[in-house]
Amino acid sequence: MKYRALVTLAVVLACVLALELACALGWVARTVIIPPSEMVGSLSDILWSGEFNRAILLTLTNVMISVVISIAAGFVLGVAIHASDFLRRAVEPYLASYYAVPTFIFYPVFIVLFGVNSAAIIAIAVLLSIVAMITATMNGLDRIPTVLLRTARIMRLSPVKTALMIQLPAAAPYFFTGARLSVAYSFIGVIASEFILSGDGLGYAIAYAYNNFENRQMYGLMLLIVIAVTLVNMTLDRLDRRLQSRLRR
Amino acid sequence: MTVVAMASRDAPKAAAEPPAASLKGVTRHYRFPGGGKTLHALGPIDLDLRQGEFFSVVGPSGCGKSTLLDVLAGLSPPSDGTASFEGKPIAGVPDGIGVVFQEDASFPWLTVEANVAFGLKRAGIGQAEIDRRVDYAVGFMGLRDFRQSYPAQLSGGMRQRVCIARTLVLQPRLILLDEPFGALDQQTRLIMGDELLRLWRETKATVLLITHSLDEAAMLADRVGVMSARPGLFIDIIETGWPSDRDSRIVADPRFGEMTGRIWEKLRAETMKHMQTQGAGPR
Amino acid sequence: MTVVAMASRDAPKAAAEPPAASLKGVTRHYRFPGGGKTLHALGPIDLDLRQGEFFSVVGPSGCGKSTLLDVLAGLSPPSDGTASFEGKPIAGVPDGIGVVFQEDASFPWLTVEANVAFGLKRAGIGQAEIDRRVDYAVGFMGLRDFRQSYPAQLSGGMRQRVCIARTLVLQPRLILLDEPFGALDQQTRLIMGDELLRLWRETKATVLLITHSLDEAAMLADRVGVMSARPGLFIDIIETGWPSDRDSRIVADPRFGEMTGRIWEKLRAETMKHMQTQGAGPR
Amino acid sequence: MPSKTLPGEALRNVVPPIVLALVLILCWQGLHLATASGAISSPAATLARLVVLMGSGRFWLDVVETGTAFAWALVLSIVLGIGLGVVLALLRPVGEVMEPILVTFYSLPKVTLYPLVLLIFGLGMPAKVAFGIMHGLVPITLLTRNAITQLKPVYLRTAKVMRLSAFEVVRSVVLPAIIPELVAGIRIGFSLSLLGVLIGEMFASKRGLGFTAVNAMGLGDLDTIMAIGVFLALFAVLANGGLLSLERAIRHRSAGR
Amino acid sequence: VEISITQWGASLYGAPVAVAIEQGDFKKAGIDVTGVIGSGGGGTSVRNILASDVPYGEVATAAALAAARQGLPIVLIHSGTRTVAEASLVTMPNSEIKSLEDLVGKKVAITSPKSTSEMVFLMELAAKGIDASKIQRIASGGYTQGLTMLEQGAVSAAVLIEPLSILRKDRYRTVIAAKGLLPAMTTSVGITTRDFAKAKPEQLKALIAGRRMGVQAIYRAPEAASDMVAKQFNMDPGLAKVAMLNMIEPQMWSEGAFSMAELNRIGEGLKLVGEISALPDWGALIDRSFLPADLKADQ
Ligand SMILES: Nc1ncnc2c1ncn2[C@@H]1O[C@H](COP(=O)(O)OP(=O)(O)OP(=O)(O)O)[C@@H](O)[C@H]1O
Ligand SMILES: Nc1ncnc2c1ncn2[C@@H]1O[C@H](COP(=O)(O)OP(=O)(O)OP(=O)(O)O)[C@@H](O)[C@H]1O
Ligand SMILES: [Mg+2]
Ligand SMILES: [Mg+2]
Repeated sequence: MKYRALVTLAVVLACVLALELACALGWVARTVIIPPSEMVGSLSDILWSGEFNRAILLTLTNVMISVVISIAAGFVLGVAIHASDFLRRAVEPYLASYYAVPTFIFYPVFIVLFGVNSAAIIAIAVLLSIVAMITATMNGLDRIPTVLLRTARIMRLSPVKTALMIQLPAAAPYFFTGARLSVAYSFIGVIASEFILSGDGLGYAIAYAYNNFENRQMYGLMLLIVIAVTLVNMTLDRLDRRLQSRLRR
Repeated sequence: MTVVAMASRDAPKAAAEPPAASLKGVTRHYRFPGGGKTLHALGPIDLDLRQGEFFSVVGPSGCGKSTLLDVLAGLSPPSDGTASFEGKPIAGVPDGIGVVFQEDASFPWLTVEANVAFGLKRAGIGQAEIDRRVDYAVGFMGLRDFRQSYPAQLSGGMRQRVCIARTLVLQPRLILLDEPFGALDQQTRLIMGDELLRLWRETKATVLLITHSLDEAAMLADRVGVMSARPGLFIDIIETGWPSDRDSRIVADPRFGEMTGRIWEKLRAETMKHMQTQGAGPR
Repeated sequence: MTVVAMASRDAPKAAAEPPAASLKGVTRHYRFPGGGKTLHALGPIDLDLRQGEFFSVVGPSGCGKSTLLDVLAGLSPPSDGTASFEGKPIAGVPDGIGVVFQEDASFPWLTVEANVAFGLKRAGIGQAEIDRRVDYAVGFMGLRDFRQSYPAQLSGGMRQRVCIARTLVLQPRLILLDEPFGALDQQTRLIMGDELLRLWRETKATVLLITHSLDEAAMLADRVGVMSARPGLFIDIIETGWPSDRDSRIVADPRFGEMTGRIWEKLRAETMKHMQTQGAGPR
Repeated sequence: MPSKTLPGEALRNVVPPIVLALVLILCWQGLHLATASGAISSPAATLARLVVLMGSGRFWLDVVETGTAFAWALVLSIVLGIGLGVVLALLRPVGEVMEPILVTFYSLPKVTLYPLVLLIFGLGMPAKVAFGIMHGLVPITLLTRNAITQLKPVYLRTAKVMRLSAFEVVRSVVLPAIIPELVAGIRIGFSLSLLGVLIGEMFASKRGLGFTAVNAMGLGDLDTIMAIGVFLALFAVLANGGLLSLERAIRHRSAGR
Repeated sequence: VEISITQWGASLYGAPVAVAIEQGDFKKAGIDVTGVIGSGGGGTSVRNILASDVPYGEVATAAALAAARQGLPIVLIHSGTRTVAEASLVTMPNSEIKSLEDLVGKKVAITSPKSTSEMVFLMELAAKGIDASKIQRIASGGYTQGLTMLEQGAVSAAVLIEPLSILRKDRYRTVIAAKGLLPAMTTSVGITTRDFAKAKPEQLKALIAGRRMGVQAIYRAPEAASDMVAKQFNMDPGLAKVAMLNMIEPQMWSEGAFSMAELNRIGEGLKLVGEISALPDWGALIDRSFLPADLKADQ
């Protein structure tokens, strides 16, 4: 387990080194990609100067709000859809094809609804991430072994107690998987919207740097996002695995 | 005071005494979703479970054994006829009944200890009493070293013992077991059977055991009910006449072979009949 | 010409004849990934399988029965000692060996017919010959009405019969069966046992059957090998002395009870020993 | 074996989604009425716009442009994804090392990498296809690998006992065994590579639905935006519905217990 | 060949090219322009050009300067458009804002920081002598987003640009238009790479000549030209006509000759938004060798 993680790390490092070398030898043009060492330098400049602190904070806040909304609403919707056979049959065909439609193009609609501020961005991110939570919630509830519900009946638990003491913990690992995906999609939603649509946040900062040929800054910011997402993802992944292993029978 | 002492009531009664549970003309039909067709799964069944007896049920797969257990546990109402427990008609799950299901029903998010204590906590019993009962049951089921383990860390047989312990601590007066050792190999089953007998002797509860294993049925029970293929009916109910301090060593007894032979004779025709129709099974 | 006729060779031989397969001082260690520790799973085993005999193996769970089968099938090499089949050392899977595994190995994406024909197609046998052999095997296994069905539409027992048929059509001279009826209830197992006996009598192949069921071992085999807890060793090999035209009715024979009693006696201590260590099992 | 679907059963599957669609359209109309000066186009106006669009040759040029990029992206995602998935599954250690990298890549906001893609591939079709593949390839690879690693070992042991060659094992056991998972993977890859292509078009392109949508956004032309949205949604739902029922049919047939 | 024009189809920068394609002027000049790649503008256009087989295109001057500053190997080979007349500032019809002065202490929506919209707004303020620090500029992300903010009352006025402002002219009232207020300045330029300039001077000359014919055709027959633009841009003909006619008077399209005065004006504007700190060294950036002889001189 540990060993494998080390090998993975080594592979990543080897790729980075190869890129560094390719840049140093001039195999790739500096206008295309800058050496990783410079990306790191740029990143540390960005962090030290505090120039982007506001953008970073804004983006993180938006991601967090989106995560909270999509997890909470996704859970409630998932439970509701699970409870009704009709709703379920109604929703399933759409869930399957949901991601094919680029939510971004409805941005003008959202700014009409929510105004030109973070709310519209958050709405897009929520739209993107809530589906993962709904699906995971339904999946989790589906997979509660019926024998556990029968056991609850034998113990004469009330429906509320059954929900809290049996259904919730039994499906919790699946809920967590959904929550984890929601976090990933919230990141994607917020940063992509900023990149494409807004005049603010980290996504915009990258787009701006790109437009103004500030490759150094652009790659510094990209590195920041890659590192942040990787860290968050790895942490949640580890928790996720731990939870899932409990279910393994 | 131990669980045993608390649970113990009078010794097994003669047939004249009121039965622990009783089924009269019970049938069960399943309705298929959509179509109006129904499946006649069980009955009509007439059966009295005597106070404190060990009754086992064998029958071909799909003959309605689990359905019978559902009716007794109050999990599903009979389509026809009446079911009663301790003289009162069964509507909903009655108090005093414990069930161990065929599938592993241990809660994977709780430790062994917490699993066993789960029902007691719900019943609002004091902590000291809970501790005592859990302690006893965990020890009795040979799980003492695994109190803090989670089910995922146990073998299938140990998880099934957790479920038995969880049922046991509630001191049910009627214990229903649906093929509880299905996941185990035969040798381990026989040993678990010994533990079950010991348990039964100590608690004096009435036990109904559903099993696929003829040895198990013949070795453990006071009476063995042999069911026909679906719709399940009792085609024979055999009194074993074993002493109550029996254990798995009686498999070596020649009378034991005779007994299984007799049950097998009854079942053979039924199973053959059943196998010809089992192609496109319901699951 | 039927499968039977093609597969039939001379009648079972005396022990003096060269053995069908033979193990000499075979052991098997598993290496844990990462650490340098190894697990001694099996042996040392010395065993000669006589030409045409029906040999069954019982032993506590995890004692190395499947490991033994793997060595015989050439799926994994012994750590020590030598294994040979028909006089030649086993390296890789030898020709002429058929295996039926414990788990359901029918291919769910193929019909019954296509499943049975699978191995034949790969072996490059002509279509007419394939049709004939499949036809025979499907009929023999009682699957004629389900030729076009997919495994999902069959019961567990029927799927296992598909696997047996798929092995059978390749006309192996040594058939290895690893708990082939594990998924079935005991009644169905006994009936499947009858079919297995019929098959063995007709093909005259050498059969090694691993089973958890003492009845099955005692009823089917010419010799029963009883294994110890891990590392598995043969603690006893019992000659049953049954006639070759036996069937499941011998379970009613008093000598049968005696036989199972004797095996059970041997196994009881082993199983008890094993249960104490089975907590955090490898799977 | 496709089970005979009773008319009642078919209705039960078709009616609810349609009812939901109608409810959504009603909500949409409600929003239209509620927002000042109809800032959100009404369903009727959107439909009218869609009809006009579909009557214009230009629109179909866009569709063909997007469709071509999408087809390339999808085919390459599927072929490369399955190939890579098989390799990563069969070379177990390599797969285990690569998996976390792929998972992380999957959860990256890939638009941030768009500048890099443009810088490498230049503009137009190759960049769009590359962007589609960046979205679609990884899920297919991961699902394929997962399906193979979770394949029951007994299938491979059976193949071994029958003395099949490695190629034969992949061809006649591994691939048929994972077909249901493959279809599921393709379904997700389908959605994501379409998304990738459209996002790609939104940046730099002269044609394509993504470009037209972004153009309409610049002009604040909500009718067109909604019309394109509806068109894409219809396409996605229908195509996915087809794949979904294919997947169900396969799973139904081969649901190994 | 394919060339790149910033804001193709969305704004009139590309009108000469559209007309030239329609009339076959490029073929006459000896080059076959088969397609035009549009883009959102700014750096994307420059990158698009760098990534093309025929690296030629017309981009915003600011983008060209930014690219050159970052060391990208580009040269300016002709001037493109020379006005910001299409820009305006609008408010709601019932608003109290009547002039730029009324905006002091209020909020105004621009598209994004350092954008052309901000530059034009600041230049307008400078022309009127208003202290820019007294008006809060809000980045909305785009023109339509700005309008939405305006309608929702989040800002008191919003920048706008043609043809959008023509489409929406009934819904908003113009506070001030750049047309007539701000002088001519070089807003877009034709660029290529230094390598291509060495390798294929003939193609560049042909491109410039073709485009010049398009410009001349526009001024000769504006209405006919607008129909051609509408066709190429996939734009409503009526809208194209109004937009094109609006730009005849400020002489939006240059035939290609550079004007130091107009270049320096845009330089000052960029200084105003903080995009650059000193006027660029135009001499090092411009290569006049592809211009026809009569346009080589500074105008
Ligand atoms: N909920 C249900 N709806 C429809 N049919 C059912 C349902 N539950 C069980 N059946 C059918 O009723 C019959 C009896 O089922 P039951 O589970 O009681 O059999 P069983 O004897 O317990 O079988 P096994 O030995 O395999 O556990 C079977 O044919 C089964 O298919
Ligand atoms: N690939 C392996 N790596 C490590 N240990 C293994 C492996 N396969 C089996 N073992 C271990 O070797 C021992 C013998 O395993 P084997 O499967 O042969 O037992 P068995 O007698 O067939 O058990 P069962 O009756 O449960 O099928 C077990 O303790 C098992 O955990
Ligand atoms: Mg049952
Ligand atoms: Mg085994």
